[in-house]
Amino acid sequence: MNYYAGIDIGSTAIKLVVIDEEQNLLGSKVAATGALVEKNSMEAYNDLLKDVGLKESDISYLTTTGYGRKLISSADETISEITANALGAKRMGAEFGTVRTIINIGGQDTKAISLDEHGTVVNFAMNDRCAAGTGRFLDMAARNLEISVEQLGEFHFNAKGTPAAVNATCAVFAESEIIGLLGGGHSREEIVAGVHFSIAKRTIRLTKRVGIKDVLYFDGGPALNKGLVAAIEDELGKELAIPKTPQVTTAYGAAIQGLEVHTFEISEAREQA
Amino acid sequence: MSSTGFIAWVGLCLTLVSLGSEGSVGREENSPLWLSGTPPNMEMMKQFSRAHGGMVIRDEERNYSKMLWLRAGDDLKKANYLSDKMGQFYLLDVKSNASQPAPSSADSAHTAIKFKMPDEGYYNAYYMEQNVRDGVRYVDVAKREVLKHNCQLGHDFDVEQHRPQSAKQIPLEVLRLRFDDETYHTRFNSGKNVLFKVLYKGDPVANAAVTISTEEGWSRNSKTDSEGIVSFLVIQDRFKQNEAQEVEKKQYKPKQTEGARKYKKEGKSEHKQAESGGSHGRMRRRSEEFLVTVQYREPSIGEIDGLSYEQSVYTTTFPGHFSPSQSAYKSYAYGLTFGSAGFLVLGIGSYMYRRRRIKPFKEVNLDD
Amino acid sequence: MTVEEFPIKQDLKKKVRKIETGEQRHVRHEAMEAKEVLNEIVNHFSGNPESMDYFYERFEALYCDRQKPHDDKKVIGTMCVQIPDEIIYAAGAVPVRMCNGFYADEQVGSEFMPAKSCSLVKASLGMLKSGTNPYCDDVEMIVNPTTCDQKTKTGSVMRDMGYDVYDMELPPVKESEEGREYWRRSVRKFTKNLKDITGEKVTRKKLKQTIGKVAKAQHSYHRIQQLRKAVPAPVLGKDIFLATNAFFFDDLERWTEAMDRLGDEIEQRVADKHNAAGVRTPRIIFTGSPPIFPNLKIPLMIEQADAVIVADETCSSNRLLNDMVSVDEWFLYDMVDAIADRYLKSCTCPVFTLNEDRQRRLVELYKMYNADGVVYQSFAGCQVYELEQRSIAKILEENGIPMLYIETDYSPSQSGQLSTRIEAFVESLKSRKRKLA
Amino acid sequence: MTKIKNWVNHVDLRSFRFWFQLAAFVLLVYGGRLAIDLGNSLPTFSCGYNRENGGVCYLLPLQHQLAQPWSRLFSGMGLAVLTGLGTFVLWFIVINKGWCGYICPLGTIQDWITALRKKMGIRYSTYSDDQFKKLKVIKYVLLLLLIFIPLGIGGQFLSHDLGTPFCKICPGRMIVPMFNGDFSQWVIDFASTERMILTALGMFITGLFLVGSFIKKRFFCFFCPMSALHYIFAKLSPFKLIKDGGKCTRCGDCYRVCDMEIRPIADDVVSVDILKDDCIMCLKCVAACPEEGCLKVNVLGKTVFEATESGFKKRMTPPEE
Repeated sequence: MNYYAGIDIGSTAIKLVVIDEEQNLLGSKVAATGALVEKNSMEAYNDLLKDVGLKESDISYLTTTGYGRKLISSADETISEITANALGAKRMGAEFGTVRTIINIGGQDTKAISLDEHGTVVNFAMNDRCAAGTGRFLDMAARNLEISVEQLGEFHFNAKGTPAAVNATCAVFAESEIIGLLGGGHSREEIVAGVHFSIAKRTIRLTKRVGIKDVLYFDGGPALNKGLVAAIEDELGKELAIPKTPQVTTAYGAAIQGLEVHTFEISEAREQA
Repeated sequence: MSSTGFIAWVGLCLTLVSLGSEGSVGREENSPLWLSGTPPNMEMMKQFSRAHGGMVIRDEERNYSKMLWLRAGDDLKKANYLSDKMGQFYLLDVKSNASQPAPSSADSAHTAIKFKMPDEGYYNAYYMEQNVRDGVRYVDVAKREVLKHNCQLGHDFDVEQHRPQSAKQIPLEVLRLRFDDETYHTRFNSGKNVLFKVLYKGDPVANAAVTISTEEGWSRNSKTDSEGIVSFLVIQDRFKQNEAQEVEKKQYKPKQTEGARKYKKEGKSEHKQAESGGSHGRMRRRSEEFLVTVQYREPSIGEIDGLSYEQSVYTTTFPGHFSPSQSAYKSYAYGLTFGSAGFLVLGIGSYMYRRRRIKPFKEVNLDD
Repeated sequence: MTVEEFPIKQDLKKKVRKIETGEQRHVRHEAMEAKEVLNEIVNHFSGNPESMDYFYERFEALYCDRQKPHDDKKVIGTMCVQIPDEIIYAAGAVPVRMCNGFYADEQVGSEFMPAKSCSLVKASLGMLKSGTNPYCDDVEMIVNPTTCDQKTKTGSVMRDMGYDVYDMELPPVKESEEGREYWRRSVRKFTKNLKDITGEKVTRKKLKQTIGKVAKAQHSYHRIQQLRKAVPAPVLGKDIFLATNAFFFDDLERWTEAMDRLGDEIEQRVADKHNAAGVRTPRIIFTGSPPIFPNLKIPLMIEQADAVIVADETCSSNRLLNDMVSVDEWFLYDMVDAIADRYLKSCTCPVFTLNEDRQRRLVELYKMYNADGVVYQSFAGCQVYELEQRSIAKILEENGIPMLYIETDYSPSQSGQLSTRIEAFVESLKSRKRKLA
Repeated sequence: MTKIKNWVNHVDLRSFRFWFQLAAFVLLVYGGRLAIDLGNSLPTFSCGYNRENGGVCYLLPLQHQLAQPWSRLFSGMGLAVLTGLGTFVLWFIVINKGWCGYICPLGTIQDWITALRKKMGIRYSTYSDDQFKKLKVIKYVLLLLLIFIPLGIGGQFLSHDLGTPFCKICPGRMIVPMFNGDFSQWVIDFASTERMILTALGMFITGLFLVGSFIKKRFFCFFCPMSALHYIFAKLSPFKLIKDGGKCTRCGDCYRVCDMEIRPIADDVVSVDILKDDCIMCLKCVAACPEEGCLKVNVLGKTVFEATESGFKKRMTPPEE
């Protein structure tokens, strides 16, 4: 039995996945990125291997993705997170139907990817330089409102009045704007809902650039935020497909890529032999 | 004057006019006498058939006879047919044998001459009469050249053999000089220069007044040069439109049945005819009569029939046909004028346009 | 000034250090930038064509060693691709394209332009302001066509800097007869007015000669273009970008010779079935805002991400050299009009109202060069390219051609995100290719 | 095969055309002397007034035939008209409008006048777009007139003196026979008002023709009713001028060399069959097109001559002095 590992090194978190050759998810892990990317990654990698009971030598192919993909010297292969995300979503989203569109909100970027019926990337869009509407923005908002990120969903559904209009979607300016809104008599719930809706609008605008078709798959850390999911669904008028472990889709895709490349190499070697 | 008398008078006038228009009787004073080949009425016309040189009478043996009528008047269409016989007919046949035929009895109402034309070539018919009025002797000569030609006998036209002839009896004679390239089929097309020579008693006359006039009333005066020669450019009086069309409609007989292929040959031969003046045209050509009149005065003293005179005035006429063909009257000069006009118009136009274009910018004009 | 003169080399014995002047600092910045990009072009790729050395050296000489490209001739600066080189050559001067790609210059230029304006315009202005570019001193006149708003307006800024600026009027509509006539007048006027600057009249004979010379240069470029159609790709796009960039300032005949040598080498490579990239490397058509040395960021990223640029549709390369003048009768009028037509009618610059030509051109390039995708670069603030992006994307999509739209500027940052996009695009092209195979 | 193709695509069209035109000129203008007769349905201005021609321009017999009395025209003669037209079409489709660019004696003469102007260093004139659009209608008007005037004559509405009206005003009648030393057409015919006007107009137009073709390339072809007649049948010809709009960069090189100033050749990127009514199919555009395979000549769907980059290079690079 061959095993494959995928590491997705994002700006905020490192996500790791181990799969077998049937693409079954054996285990996954999320760790903070930090500054010593390679060290942190390898520690988390070893932890995960221990959890699933494998040795490093059992892994046939280690594939890395994400911004830090080139920082891991022991990686067999690197792929971009968009391709990885698509591969992962195709597999993980299979239970919802054929995934044709992916929304991925990460720590510092938002991506929209459209796939064809075979799961190949047809088009994608990313937010431009600023971190507006990304996970980082949610972090900032939660911190300013003195709640935890996990509580955001709860606050969203508890909002009684109209959601506050949050205009500046810039992560840097969020602080001052939220203070302004609090001063204007808005409750925290309203502000949270407002933040969610503003991110939702922004995300949908981005997604429309690649086109919205069939199953709309939503992953990345913020997909765990039920409030945000609800906001996007309300804005879009369409249900989203959320995987059980939305954070690790990309790492999962990276592992699948490793599996495919490895299989291809084996068959090629066989042909040559 | 009573009204009955007036009506009678008008009636008389009308009768006279109608008689005149039928063409018979008298001759106005000083109107030229000339010999015409056109029968005076349609009844007569039926006896004639077409041949080279005009209408002829053809008998059973295919012998040609020609008949000429004596007419008087400048207007060649309406000139009166004369019926009095004051003068004498003369005839010169092809071989210059002279005779003095009597007036023909074929048309008793008019003065006419009829003669047989056995040989190929030019016959010259003359009529001459003289009278004295107010001490002046008037000698009037009418001459006509008649060509006999039968295409079946060949086309060898010898200019020498057919050179113009003159009769000894005729004091003032007009000769039409032959063209260098003359054939039996040569026509006097408009645009050609026709030369006439005037002889008085066999010698060329310088400075004789010669007039040419045509059916349509065009005329031109000229004087002979030192050799007695005068030249006229045969001009085409403009046809009356209807008449031209009548001719076309009546006589236009297209022969093409083989379709397009034939057209080309037609086009070409037509062109060649225009060049050579041949008569094998697809259409019969229109022809018009012209009349050359020469006058010559000479002081001479004598007496005729008891009337004495101190001066003689000789008048000789020479009629003929000329052909306004398709290429009836073409002018190179005008052609070149129009051509150069086009040349200049566009040349100057484009020069001006180009000059104007050198100027930087021309505003767009709006029509208001 | 050469690198040796930089005060950075301290005289250790005397233990004194002169502080750089602004100009020296700017020169150093430019040299650093140029050196870095040249390094990347030369050293990060293996198997560079040998005849590219000429071009590498040309750039190094110009930006690091500050050698003037033209000593003896008058230099006429041009701001856009629409200024006819032939006429300037015929007037006895040398055209030098003032479009610039230095980040250091862009920083200087930001002073004169709004924050959200195009990097290229800012950098060009910055170059003129700092005046450190080796050919800036000699520029007799800058010909500034009225292309996009930003370029049009920079005319006055350049005038304020003390340059002699000639505004050449370009119509915004190129399809109409009025537009054609308008531009012809502009070109005719320019031909006439050039004499005042250069002192040499454009004559029939001279213009004919220079048309021939420029045509020769174009032919050698075209030859390489034809060779680039070969599969596998015999040469990388970054090299061609660099070579065509040298056309901006290099001596025409020397450049042509160098291109001929490069052509010979590429021809040999095609015969040898040499592969400049990988076996499954996607072939890319590059379009949009022009990559101008040293801002070859995006082309380099593309080729580092294992794709190869086989053709481009930019005014620094293909649009600059593609269309040639044909003349029926070698008279001044005919030649000038022919030149005017060539620079207007075939121009696919997005400033014109319609961009149908550019759409067709891209589709055709895609087919002709057996490409797999299109990368569309737009400088942030370049409204016309940003605007056209949609219509181009639509046409390409209709034709089933994948396109990556990248908004970028001259800043060296943001490369992390850019490379992710480019790599993802290249990967998607690869998987598409695999599937098609 | 590739070699031949290559050779064709690199041909020096200018001199090829010159010699071809010269040969065609001799054949048609002096052919009669050599006992050559190609009939009288030729789709080119081989003037019937030229006595030595090697074949006759179709317009002359056409006008003749149509002037038949109607009773004749609409019975047996009609068949002859159709036969003539059929022959004309058969001749025409062989090389399509190439008749104008390569064979027409009047066209060749214009090219020679152009060459003379070139020698003298005088530039040519052009029409503006506006003028072009207005003027191009003239040839259709002439075509209609040359059909309806003879019909009017046949129906006895018009005078016979208006027969072959176009030939009367066609400068070919004056100019082509001239090459056989025949100047007999350089006249005004005073036989009737109609003739006088037509022949005067003809001479005037001859004057225009001579100046016009001196300053404007192929001046007369623009007004040529034969060209209009050609265009009616152009689609039937297997000889086609094809444009691949996708490859076109609209650089206008083809328009620049076009003697007929046909703008769509450069601007139209939609039409495949790019032959326009004014085209004389001289193929200069194909020779001047720098885009590989953008313009080409197809015969029965097979490309015989096409634009190539190397061909352009060979033909269009100015000779170094």
